[in-house]
Amino acid sequence: MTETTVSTLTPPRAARRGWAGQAGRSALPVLTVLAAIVVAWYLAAVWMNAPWVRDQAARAGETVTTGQLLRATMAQERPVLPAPHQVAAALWEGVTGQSVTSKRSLVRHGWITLSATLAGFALGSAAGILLAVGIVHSRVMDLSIMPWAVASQTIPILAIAPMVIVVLASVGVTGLLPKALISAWLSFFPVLVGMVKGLRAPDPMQFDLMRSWNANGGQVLRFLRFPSSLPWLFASLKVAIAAALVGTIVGELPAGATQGLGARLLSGSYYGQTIQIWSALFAAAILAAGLVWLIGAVARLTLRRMGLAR
Amino acid sequence: MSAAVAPEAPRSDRAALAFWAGLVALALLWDARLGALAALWAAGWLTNGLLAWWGGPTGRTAIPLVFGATLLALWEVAVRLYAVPSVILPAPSAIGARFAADLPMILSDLWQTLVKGALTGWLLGAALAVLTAIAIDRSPFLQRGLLPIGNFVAALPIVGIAPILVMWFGFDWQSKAAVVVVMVFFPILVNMVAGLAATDALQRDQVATWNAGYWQALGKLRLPAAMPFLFNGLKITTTLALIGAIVAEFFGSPTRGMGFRISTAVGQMDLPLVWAEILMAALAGSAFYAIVALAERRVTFWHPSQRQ
Amino acid sequence: MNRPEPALHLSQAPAAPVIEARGVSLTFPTADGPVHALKDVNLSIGQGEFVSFIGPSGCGKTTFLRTIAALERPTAGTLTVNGMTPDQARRARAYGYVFQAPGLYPWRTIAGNISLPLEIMGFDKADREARIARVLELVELGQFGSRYPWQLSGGMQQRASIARALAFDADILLMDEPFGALDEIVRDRLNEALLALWARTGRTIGFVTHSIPEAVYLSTRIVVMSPRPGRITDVIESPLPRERPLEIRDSKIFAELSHRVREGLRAGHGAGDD
Amino acid sequence: MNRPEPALHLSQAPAAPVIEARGVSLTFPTADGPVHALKDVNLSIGQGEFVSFIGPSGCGKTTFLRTIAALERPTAGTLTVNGMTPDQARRARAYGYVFQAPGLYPWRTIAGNISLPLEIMGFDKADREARIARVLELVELGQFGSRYPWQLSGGMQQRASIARALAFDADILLMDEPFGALDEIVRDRLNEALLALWARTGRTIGFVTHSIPEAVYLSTRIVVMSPRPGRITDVIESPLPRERPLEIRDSKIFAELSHRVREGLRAGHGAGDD
Amino acid sequence: ADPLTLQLKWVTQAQFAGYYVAKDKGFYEEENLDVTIRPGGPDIAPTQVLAGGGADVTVEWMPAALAAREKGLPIVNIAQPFKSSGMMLTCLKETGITNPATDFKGKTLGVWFFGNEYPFLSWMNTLGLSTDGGPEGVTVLKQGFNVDPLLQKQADCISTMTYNEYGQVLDAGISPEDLVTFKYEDQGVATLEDGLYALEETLADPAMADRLVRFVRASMKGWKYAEENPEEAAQIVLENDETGAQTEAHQTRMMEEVAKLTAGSNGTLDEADYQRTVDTLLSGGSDPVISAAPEGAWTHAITDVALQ
Ligand SMILES: Nc1ncnc2c1ncn2[C@@H]1O[C@H](COP(=O)(O)OP(=O)(O)OP(=O)(O)O)[C@@H](O)[C@H]1O
Ligand SMILES: Nc1ncnc2c1ncn2[C@@H]1O[C@H](COP(=O)(O)OP(=O)(O)OP(=O)(O)O)[C@@H](O)[C@H]1O
Ligand SMILES: Cc1ncc(C[n+]2csc(CCO)c2C)c(N)n1
Ligand SMILES: [Mg+2]
Ligand SMILES: [Mg+2]
Repeated sequence: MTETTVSTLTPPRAARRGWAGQAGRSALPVLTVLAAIVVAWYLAAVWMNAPWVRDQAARAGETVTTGQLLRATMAQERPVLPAPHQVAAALWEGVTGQSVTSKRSLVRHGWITLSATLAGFALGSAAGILLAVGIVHSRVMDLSIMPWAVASQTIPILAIAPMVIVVLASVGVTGLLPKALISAWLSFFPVLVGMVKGLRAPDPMQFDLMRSWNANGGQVLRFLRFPSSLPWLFASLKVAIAAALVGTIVGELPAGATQGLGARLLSGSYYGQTIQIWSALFAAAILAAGLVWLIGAVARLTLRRMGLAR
Repeated sequence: MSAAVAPEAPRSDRAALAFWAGLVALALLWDARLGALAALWAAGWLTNGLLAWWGGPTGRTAIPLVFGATLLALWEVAVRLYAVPSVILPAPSAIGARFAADLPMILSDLWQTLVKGALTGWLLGAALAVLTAIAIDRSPFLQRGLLPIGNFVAALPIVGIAPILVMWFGFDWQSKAAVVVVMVFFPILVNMVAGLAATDALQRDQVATWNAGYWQALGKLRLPAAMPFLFNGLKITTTLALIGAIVAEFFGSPTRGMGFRISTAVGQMDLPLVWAEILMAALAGSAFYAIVALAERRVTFWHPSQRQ
Repeated sequence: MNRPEPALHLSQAPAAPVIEARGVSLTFPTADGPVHALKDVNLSIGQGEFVSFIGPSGCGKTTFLRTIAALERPTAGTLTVNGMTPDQARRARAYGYVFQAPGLYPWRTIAGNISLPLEIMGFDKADREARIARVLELVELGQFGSRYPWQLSGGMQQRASIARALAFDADILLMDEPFGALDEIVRDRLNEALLALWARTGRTIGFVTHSIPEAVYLSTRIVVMSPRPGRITDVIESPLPRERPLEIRDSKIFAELSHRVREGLRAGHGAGDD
Repeated sequence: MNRPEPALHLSQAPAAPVIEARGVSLTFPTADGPVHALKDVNLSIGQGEFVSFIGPSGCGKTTFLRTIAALERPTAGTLTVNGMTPDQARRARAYGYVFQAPGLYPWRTIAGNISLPLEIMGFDKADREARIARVLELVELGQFGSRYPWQLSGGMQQRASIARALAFDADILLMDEPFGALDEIVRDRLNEALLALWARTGRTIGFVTHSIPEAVYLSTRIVVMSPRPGRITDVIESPLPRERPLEIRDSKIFAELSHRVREGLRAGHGAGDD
Repeated sequence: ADPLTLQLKWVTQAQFAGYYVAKDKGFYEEENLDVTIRPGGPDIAPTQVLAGGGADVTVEWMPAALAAREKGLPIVNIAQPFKSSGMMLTCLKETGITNPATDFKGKTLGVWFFGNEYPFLSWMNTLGLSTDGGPEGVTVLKQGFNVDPLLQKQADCISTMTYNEYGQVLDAGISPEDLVTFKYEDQGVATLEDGLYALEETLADPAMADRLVRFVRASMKGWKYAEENPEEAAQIVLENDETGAQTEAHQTRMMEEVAKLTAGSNGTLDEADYQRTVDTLLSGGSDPVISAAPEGAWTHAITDVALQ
């Protein structure tokens, strides 16, 4: 508890580095943590897959040596927990093993999911921002919308998604849009909550200044509320994009579960193909992490250009 | 805005009236049934406008109720006017009747899903996220190493992990809690990390001159300053936790719980029961959210957003 | 919306009342009982007057200025500004307000901060730039337009916030300890500049300061306040001419005025904590 | 961990150097070129000295204080505090720092704010309460302990922040314009209180002010600085005795000292913007 | 060509080979039909899709269809390509279960819900076992998508289809000798599976009825082709699988097993089978799946024309 603690001693200038520098500094820690996870994963894989190997051997009336056991747990066709290299191989195969237009290509499925995710995210965050703006400006909206927005999120989307899809299909809305709507449904809420908070976060004195200039609502929004809500907005957007992805995947199931990572996950589960589940899972998580990272990068860039990132 | 200055009277009253009247007229031209619905909506909205103007604590509580009543009336009337089959969308009256009739069962489902599954998972997930955020904050090494990977792991889609977690943790509420942990972890983590970074430079300089140890600076400065952000994450995840627990039951469960009941009832075309469960979920979820929001008011009373 | 320069009103004080407070009281409710920030304040300020407020810390100076600017509402009494309610006056953009703390927007440069009210009021770009350059020069921050607030020293931030309030031509200028964080020399220069501006444009100025010489040097009237409950204990008319060279501060009448203000202040300090 | 009262050092200035700056420079890189906030600053401050810093706005006074307190790191030169690096001294809890802005924590009451450093330093509850009561009395905020910062006027907030720095017994007290927002009367009282405290405890004090009389009244040495690049242009030793009644301000020697400081300040103002 | 939409009960697999073969081999085209096949999924209720107008005809199990009919959705069986039931309960031998009548007590059984639970519930009713847990009854788990509960020994028995899950259990390395299976067919509680259902209003429209006639004719041609050419049929299914997740070996085996179930049917609903199904569903003691024998739940009108 004696060493230096508070990071103020690193002056702002130290934080200002190029992207390359930042990536370089991140590589080692990321790799270290990654290595730790992979090791833990292998151990877990051995531990979780071993009973099956032992059972098999017992049924066949054989005994297995530790070496055999280890090897066997790493190479099952339907492991309880696939080993990292199995997932990596499946991912690699899914991405590069065939042309991107093939039904087996993870790139194709990923793209289908991604496009609906982005559409849903755009819809959802736009809706969230607009509603938040309305709520901070209108008491009627604040008092009437907010409780219902909360209630809307407690509706288990998976339960009504099929109905949504059915209803939309009956009015001729099919394809990407129904999925995007479900994903928007899940992603608007974090943005709404975060933005309501952010738009109300400026210091009272700053509002007083605006008042003394007789700025109208729109101006206060543009010049004060919006800029100072940005840290809130970006934190919310990160959550929202991950939620949008989940929404899309959820929406892909009742959409007939034909295409997209959600369908891959589902059919993988249905046929007990754990390796396929995990590779689809990782594809989705890589997508999500990439999207979150992208928003983080936009956030850093914006906040820095605004002189806020110090 | 200063607390002492009352909100401005709505200047746009007449404009709103004209707008809604126009909309109703337009809808009427299109289709009489649509016209009726539009009129209903306009009536509710304008009532709320008046209530908001008159203000007072009664108005405050009345507004969401009027809004909700408008929505429900709209729903009931629409279902009847357009003769929507009940296997597609039952009328609110049918849902209400079912809700009342099956309340004991619905409550036992609620206990299984919300209290055992969602609440446990939420508490665990929140604690885990806060601790991780602190670990990340504590160590620049972890910050660079763990955060990207944390993003990644925590962004695993629920539909993918739910079957796996059911396989690992069994069919009962434990696996639901595990799903909820994974679901709420990331939003809370993101907000908490942002919150821990949100102290202002002057305040950090002060604790530096007092040579506060890391944990002291954390406890006395950074955690309080992070509270508004933390609560942002907590609020968002109240509803996520409920969804997570319900959805996880789709992937394996004992024969009780809201998710179980909903999916079974959908399969049985028992849509009033589906919606009665959804109603319960909405009530419980809103109460959950309200409690967290209340705690937020208590804890972050000093924040500008709470003072206006 | 380019607003016309207000008409010049040279030395005709005290003219028609611009600000008129009658029995104004303001009470803040707090957890441990109400705080009487203002109690039965009566004051009438004429067009083109320069009124200073002086008084112990916490006596309600800021609160009174805020009330004039429609940032607080009196709990009793009436307050009119140009015959309107303060809020109407605010809507007519009657006020330029320099707050006690700089309150600069951290995401805007200094020039951007000064530009903000101008943008809000609809000045066109060329006009904005000319005004920004002029006021930055005035507060001696010419080369700092492109810096961010946190790159400036405390005094520089304060000057930037003064520049911001001077950039547009509000009829009523309310300044809450604007020169508190400045050294004597800059302060003198800015005092002179402010007097020149006042003489040129005939604006009405409400000015909070803790410096007795500053109050005497600048004002046509000095209002002395005392705390808990915040009220006016003395109003001192200054017989000094409108044209005031710095040397006037060595005059006998200046010393006398200063003495009277100091006495008032001292009395206020003695006054009872309710 | 209850820290012992530091030993009393009565009137033995200038003693062993507590703060020693040799060739200290500090440059801030900004988008439009580096800012030389400090350039080649040499200064040695002895145990128990009261050193005031005075200079135009933006000349580097705050920066220098921050550098002493290890909140900035010099880009050139060396700075030692009690023979240690500033950072080591900081860890030894050598500093009490009153910042230029109050910087109170909004989630704590005034008493809670004062209590904060005491909690961090491990004072026990009874001791904390006694100290809080004492310093609140000292800054005349006795009845405001239970208020929140936003319920206080500007000057009251500043006093609360002074109280916070005085509540524990740091060997080195760094004060950045602590009395800027206070009226003359309170200021005089606090000046006296500060002198009494200094005499009683023999602390070393670094004090930034814009008031020439205040600097002269309080200090054993006055450091005059000039801006861009920020550097020391004059160091004035005060021949005034350590015991200083308020009347000393009417003495001739006081006037002479003031004059010299004013000249230095004026010269600094003329000094070239690099 | 006349458009027609078919909603499947589950994802694309050899269970529905007949329809895919008919489409792929141009049998629908020959009948001047343009058939769209919509795969189902874990939370698609085919009857609901039918009600919502999302499809003209659907593949559904008779218990679910009759239950929906009792809920007021007027759906009618128009053809029955599956003669026998493929459902069974698969138990690990080590659990010691040999006789359902005596050995299920106190055991944990995995069951599919979502409208697929009716045959199981009826069976337990005839055995007189309560499904609420406890030593005298059985503990029911809502089984997810896969056979994990058996492999993980979370359940003593799980539901399997002869053509699908049973194979997966074998694939997982458990040999048939280690398993005990109870076919519903053998237990006398078999209910009709994959039939074709349409709404009464569709049947009332002569043009639509005509399309259905042509559809059933082509579909049955597809089924018979698939029975004779299981490998080719499996291949066709694979080509139609958009997820790209199915494997050839699995689908070929499924096709072979499915062929055994469709073997006895030319598409016409056998009244005796229907009656047995209704009896089974009605037999359920206190809580029967349907409360009264349905009227007009099936018609030969389509098959009579189609298959003459
Ligand atoms: N929002 C508030 N809630 C409660 N009390 C308040 C609030 N604002 C101000 N006060 C109280 O009102 C009184 C007057 O405050 P005000 O800010 O007007 O003082 P002031 O004369 O400007 O003092 P200073 O010279 O220190 O700035 C003070 O006692 C203060 O504590
Ligand atoms: N973080 C920073 N980045 C860039 N420039 C800075 C920064 N902090 C201070 N400066 C610059 O350094 C110079 C000295 O600032 P400092 O705050 O030390 O002045 P000061 O003497 O305390 O002035 P004042 O009396 O106005 O408080 C100023 O020109 C200021 O603009
Ligand atoms: C939620 C859920 N419901 C049913 C099945 C089982 N299932 C798969 S195919 C089929 C027959 C109809 O195609 C059945 C009953 C499951 N695995 N998951
Ligand atoms: Mg004030
Ligand atoms: Mg400074």
